[in-house]
Amino acid sequence: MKRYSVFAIAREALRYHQGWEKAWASPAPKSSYDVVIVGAGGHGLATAYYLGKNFGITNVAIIEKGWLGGGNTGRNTTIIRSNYLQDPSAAIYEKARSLYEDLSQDLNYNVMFSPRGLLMLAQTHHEVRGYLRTVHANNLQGVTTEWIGPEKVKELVPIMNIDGPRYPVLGALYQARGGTARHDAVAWGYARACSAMGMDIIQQCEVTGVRSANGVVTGVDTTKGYIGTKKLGIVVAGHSGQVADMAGFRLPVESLALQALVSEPIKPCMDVVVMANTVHGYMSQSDKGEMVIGGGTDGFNNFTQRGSFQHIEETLRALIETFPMISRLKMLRQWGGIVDMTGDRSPIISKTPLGNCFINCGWGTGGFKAIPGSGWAMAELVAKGEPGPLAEEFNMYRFREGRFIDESVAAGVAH
Amino acid sequence: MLILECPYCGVKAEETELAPGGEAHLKRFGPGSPDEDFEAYMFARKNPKGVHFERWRHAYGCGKWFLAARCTATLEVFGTYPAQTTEPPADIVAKIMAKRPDWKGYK
Amino acid sequence: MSKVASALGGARYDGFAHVREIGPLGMISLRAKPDVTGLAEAVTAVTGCPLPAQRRVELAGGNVAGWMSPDEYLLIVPYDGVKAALATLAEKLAGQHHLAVDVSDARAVFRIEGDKAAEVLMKLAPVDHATLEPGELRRSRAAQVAAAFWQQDGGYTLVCFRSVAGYVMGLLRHSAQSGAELF
Amino acid sequence: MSTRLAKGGRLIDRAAPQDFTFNGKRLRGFKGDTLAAALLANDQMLVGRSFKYHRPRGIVASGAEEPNALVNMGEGGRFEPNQRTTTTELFDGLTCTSQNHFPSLEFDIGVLNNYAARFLPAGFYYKTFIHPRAAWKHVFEPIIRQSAGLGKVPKDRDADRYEQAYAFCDLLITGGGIAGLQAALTAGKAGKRVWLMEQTAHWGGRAPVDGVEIDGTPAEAWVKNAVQALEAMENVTMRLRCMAAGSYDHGYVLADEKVADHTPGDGRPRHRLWRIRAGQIIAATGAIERPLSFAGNDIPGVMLAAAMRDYLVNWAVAPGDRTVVVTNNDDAYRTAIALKEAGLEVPVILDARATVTGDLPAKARALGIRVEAGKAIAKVKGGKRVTSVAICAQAGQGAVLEEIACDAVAMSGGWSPVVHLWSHCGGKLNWDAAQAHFAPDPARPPLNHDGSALVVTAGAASGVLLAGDVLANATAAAGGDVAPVASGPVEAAMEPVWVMPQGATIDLRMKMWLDYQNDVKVSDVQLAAREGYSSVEHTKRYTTLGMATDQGKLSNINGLAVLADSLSSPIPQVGTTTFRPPYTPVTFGALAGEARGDIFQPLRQTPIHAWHEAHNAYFEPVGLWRRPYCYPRPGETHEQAVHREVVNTRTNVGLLDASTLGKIIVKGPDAGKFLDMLYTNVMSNLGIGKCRYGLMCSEQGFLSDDGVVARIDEDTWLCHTTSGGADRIHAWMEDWLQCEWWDWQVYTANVTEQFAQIAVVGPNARKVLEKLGGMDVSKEALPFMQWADGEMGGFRVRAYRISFSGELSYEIAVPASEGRAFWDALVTAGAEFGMMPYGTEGLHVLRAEKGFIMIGDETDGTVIPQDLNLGWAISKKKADYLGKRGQERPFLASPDRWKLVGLETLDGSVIPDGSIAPAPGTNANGQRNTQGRVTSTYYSPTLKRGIAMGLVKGGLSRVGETIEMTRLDGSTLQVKIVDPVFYDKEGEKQNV
Repeated sequence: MKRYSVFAIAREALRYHQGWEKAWASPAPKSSYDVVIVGAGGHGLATAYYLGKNFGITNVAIIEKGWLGGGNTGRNTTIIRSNYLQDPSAAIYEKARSLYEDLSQDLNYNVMFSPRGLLMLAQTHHEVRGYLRTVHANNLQGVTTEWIGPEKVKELVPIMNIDGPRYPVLGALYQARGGTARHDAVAWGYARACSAMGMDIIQQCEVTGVRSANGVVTGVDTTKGYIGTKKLGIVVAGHSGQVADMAGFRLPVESLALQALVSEPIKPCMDVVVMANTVHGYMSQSDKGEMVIGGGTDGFNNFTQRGSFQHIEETLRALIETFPMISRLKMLRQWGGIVDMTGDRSPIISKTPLGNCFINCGWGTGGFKAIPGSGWAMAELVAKGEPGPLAEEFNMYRFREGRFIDESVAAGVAH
Repeated sequence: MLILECPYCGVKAEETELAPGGEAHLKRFGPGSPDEDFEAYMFARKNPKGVHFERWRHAYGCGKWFLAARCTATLEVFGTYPAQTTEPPADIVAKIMAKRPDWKGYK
Repeated sequence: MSKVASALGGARYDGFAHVREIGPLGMISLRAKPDVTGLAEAVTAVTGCPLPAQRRVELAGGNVAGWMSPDEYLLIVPYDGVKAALATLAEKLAGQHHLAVDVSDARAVFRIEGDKAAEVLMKLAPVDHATLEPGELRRSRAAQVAAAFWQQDGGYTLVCFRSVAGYVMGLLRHSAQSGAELF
Repeated sequence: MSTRLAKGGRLIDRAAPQDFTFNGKRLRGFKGDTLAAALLANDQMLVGRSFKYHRPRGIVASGAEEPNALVNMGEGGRFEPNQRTTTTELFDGLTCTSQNHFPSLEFDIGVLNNYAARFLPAGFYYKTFIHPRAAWKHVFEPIIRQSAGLGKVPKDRDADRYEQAYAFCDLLITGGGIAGLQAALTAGKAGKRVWLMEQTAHWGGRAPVDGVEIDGTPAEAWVKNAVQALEAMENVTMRLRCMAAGSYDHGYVLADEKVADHTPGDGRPRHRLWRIRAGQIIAATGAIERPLSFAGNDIPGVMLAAAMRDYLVNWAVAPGDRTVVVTNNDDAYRTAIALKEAGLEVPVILDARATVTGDLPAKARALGIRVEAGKAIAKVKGGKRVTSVAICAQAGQGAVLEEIACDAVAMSGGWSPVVHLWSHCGGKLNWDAAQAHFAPDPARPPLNHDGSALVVTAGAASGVLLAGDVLANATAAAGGDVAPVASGPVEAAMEPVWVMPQGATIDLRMKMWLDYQNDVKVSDVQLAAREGYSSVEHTKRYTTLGMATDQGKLSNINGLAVLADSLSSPIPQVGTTTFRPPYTPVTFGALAGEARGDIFQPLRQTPIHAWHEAHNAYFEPVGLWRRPYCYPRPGETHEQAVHREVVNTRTNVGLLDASTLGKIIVKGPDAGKFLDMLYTNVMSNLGIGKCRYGLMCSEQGFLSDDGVVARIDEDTWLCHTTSGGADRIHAWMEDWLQCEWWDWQVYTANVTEQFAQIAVVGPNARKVLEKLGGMDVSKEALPFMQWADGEMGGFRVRAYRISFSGELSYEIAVPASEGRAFWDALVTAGAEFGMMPYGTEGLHVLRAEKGFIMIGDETDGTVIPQDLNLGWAISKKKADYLGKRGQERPFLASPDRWKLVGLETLDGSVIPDGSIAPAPGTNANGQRNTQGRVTSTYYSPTLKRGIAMGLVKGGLSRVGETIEMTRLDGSTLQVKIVDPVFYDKEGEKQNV
């Protein structure tokens, strides 16, 4: 792999950029691998990357039904934070966030991690108490967050109306090292690094069946033929239920539509990410200048990647109330993704009833920020066959036992 | 933006007049039931990409719960029927069979 | 009666349509299945209206009997007549499973009048007025809250919950502003 | 020179001049102009700067597809960035400025990027700015952000208002060109309920500009007749300035009607967002002309051929004196002919096709225009304006044959149907190789709720471009069979040309713009393909092709053709990117509609709300209610007010507006059985006239609501819920009754708002009520945990002897209509007993002093009643209740669960909100272990020290132990575990 750098660009510029090599190879599948990962989104690619990097397992195929990074990795609002209340969540999201800090250097691909700071507004006394609880918890979890008052909120976000009247801002949970990254670049950077380790990324290849013998996985049938494998990792987000069905088990997961939108670009006006859960809206400004806005989730199963318009309206109402100056900006584009929601809205990284078959799903609305941590934990699970501490609490049997990891208990329910 | 006809009042209600309620025809398991059954009742979901039976409440309307047969991949609606049924009515099943010959059936 | 106050004290607004809050009216929520013996007789006794069929509203003078759901009716009588009406219902439906409860004070009622009154509602409720027949009671929403309305006396009567009367008045005022006619 | 011609202009009214400013320059146009037309009429060829390289940008199109000519428009509360001049109607007094430059449009230092363009290819930022780590956030990103963005940031609140409206129809036709009009005529005559909308201010679309004849009359006249005929049909509704922004599932269409954009401040809503439910949609949205990719195709003065014709015919504006026309099809000849006929010069028509035949070229030649077949533009020269073109052979690599001076270039690369509405909901496309465009595949339409085709296309949107075909297609789309006949010249086949010249060298390809706004060039797409970003979505995202404010209306097809060529794949195999709403950007204000300010959200008010406001209540939101938090007096802080209210309630008497508490009537022969399932304890055996506190759990076992239940009569109970819980619990009850136990005979009614409920609380409570007079409220007549109906001070009341404060307390319900009067009467009667109102925070302190739990504080959705020592309220006898099975799960039945205790600091200070009790050691993830947390913590003005409740591992078995709890600054404080009842442990005061 040729390294990327400003010198490489200068060198290539002199020959009209004719000398750049492919960022990743597109090979035909081999007959078998040590590990097959289904799903070349951020989580699947990160799993493969850390299998190679942390465990030296590189005889790996990552199989993707569409194009890599084309699912929720390329459809989210790119928020990165780890200010979670519950210990298992804080652990994995903070692991992810800390990996994001060095990800560009690690991958030699600029994923534009921008720790610009993230605010979760408290607009009711109930929310104040919930976020204070989170700050106390984060202090013990090694996650750096702080509680700030309304004046500081206004200082960080001058365009915000903090005076209400309906929901005056009472303060905010502030994570100074939260922020955003360029979502596509995360997938592409991991893909390039995986490919450089000799892994096969096989796009346009849909899994049509899972084969097993004696309760242990042996391979997958795909639209490009049968591929044998010693271990199988299913990392397919909204389509987890379909692949799990092929592997013979059912999940506590439902697939719902989640929507987002961007405005036309304007000059920089907001240098932090703002989440307002009372009124249901969150917003940041991309490096291009677009206001990136996330909305609510539909309440019914939907695989169309199209959502219900009332959520867009609801979000924009809330944000105009919070940021009155955006009223005359225009919605440039709206889109939807299929999010996989579990019974407690927390993810699953787990062994399954099928031997050597592992699943990573249920990230719901919060997946992007978790990608490096999720891949790290999933790689450990796949490599060792048993979960490490990051994944342990996220096993799929916790629902039966009642051991929920419920983040909605803090006021911040949105991810 | 779905339209579903409420089988109680006959209104072709739009989604904003309705409240979704998840998978239909779940069997309740109470005290003393096996862990697997309770887990299946509370958590395990079919979540099919295709024909799905689900609960809706005509919340901004007559307030009644009803059930709908809907395709989650195309959002086509095959029919709605009262909540006081334990499995999909035969006419709706027949209609689905006709439109989705490869459908594996309700179970 | 001076201690009795409607939600907005009879607020009014005149734009391209005329909006006014009326009431309080006597309102009874009657829950019973239509096949309950004596139900029709009881409803008629209280309101002078026949038992309304699905989605219908029957009017008799100022009294109203509306179909709310397969087992719920809205009866409107004079505010002072509720106690007597409840007693009549109790008597006529004695022994039958039903629930009759005074909701006069839980509601706010608006009149929307003028040639273009329908246009005000077209801005607030996802309802096709072309298919809304005279004598039909439509339960839906007005923007973000539940509402029911029907045509009456050349205009519309709209009922919502009392606590959101101010919000609904705000909606109606916004929607009825002169210059904002739809057609 | 771009000028206004002395004659012509079918859309302008020369008698109505309109003054406007651009960058402070005072300019004049006419009524009927678009802002773009008026700018061109004033020779304002340079109108903006591109996004990345800050290159000079001129107007390239005449409609919604315009990528360049965006301005900051208006001032103050009417300021709007990124306003598209080609779709902005000129009005007198309009002000606008150009965007994305510093210090000025003419001299922009950002153009340095242009000189460095070679070092800034697509995706360069992914490959650099990697080291040192901190530099991205602190150096590179700020520079990129400052240089990116387009329009200025609005500062003020929007001065305009918006509204929404619902509409329903059998057939919605979008697009008011001849296809839309003909479809509407057809469907209208058939009696269908039709809506017809057009995004511009005029009916007729392109046909009148192109000089089409329909049924022997000029298109202009045909359009006029059609509009008249449609206006006469009662079943047809027509809207101009109304853009169908998106089609959503089940026939839901959003349309943005620009009611008053052209008449700002006239008092009307600025935009109206129509939410239309259509049985079927006919997309008669026309087609958009494609640019050609030749070097320098982005220099101001290079314009789409049809757009140039529009400016000439509609607005009598000639963008240039000498215009070179370059094309791969016959349609562009119409522009050359129109220019020539207007007396302007057309030095040459460069036609990339090797042979040029057909009526239109013949006519051009007849007019004396030089036509060069098989020729192409090697390069356009000029900086802020075209000065000449270098001509080459299309077949070669770009060797210059000749240079021709000119000041404008009209280009045409063929036409692409506008398929957005077809595609939003999943309609599929076919590649039409002959016309080189994607057109709707009628066999794979988007589906309606019943599985039928939701959208049909009509006219050019279907991929038919000749007027006669357009009318026939539109007629058929609307179910008709007799179409008008249109006559026009015979047109020869177009020939796809994706790069001009065909073998252009890399230095030329680096100057061929695909996306004018985002500065994506042919070489960028080729680079993406070379690097493996071979999916069209990868290429789009890597290069930003089609992601600008025009969403690729001009660039997408050209870009993906270049991509397909680079990959040696057929175009249909490469496919298109997904079409997403809106078709053109829609103002946020319109999407939010009326929901701003006072009606942003419903505000629920109790009948006593106005009194609270008049008495300086500080409110807090509780769901959609606003409840008084406290009533500060002059000079008091909120905290002081709360303390005063608490002390006064304990020593005299307090008054609380408790109207928001949920009240649900449950009645029927099976009501007792039902409530026994709903509550953890038994309600069926509650005596008539008695009250009982009850708990409700979710089916998972977690505590979800609590409240006092009163038995009204033999088969009627009244269930009180929390303020936030009324609607939720009522729906929960109905869910179980309708969906699980539908044979049980139970009716429910939510009567929350029927009553104003007022708590009179404190040692003097009885005195106040006795002063009011009426029913007997003595201990004997109305003992604790009982209720009675009666009359009080002339009001019909129901009085409950219940207490959430530990004091002698009555909650009195009156009809809501009398609530305010009753409150006033209480205030008067209470004056001599020291009565004061208290708010929700006082309520919280009072209950915390008594160790009463609060849903939402002690519970958070993961707490079961057993955790809160509420085992006494859980029936052991019942075989089942909702939540019982859930509570049997191992984690919920574990003895290690954190349980409710009281907490107090050793020094009497208040434990911080949210504080957590760490335990020794760390877990496997390096996180500090924990053993408990505070759930409610207050300063008790009664006890004059901090009190708290919390959940701690081991619960009450650890009373007397001291543990550490966290402070926000990371330090800890010493906290003693105590009994959670801090005040009146024996409960004597409430039972007097």
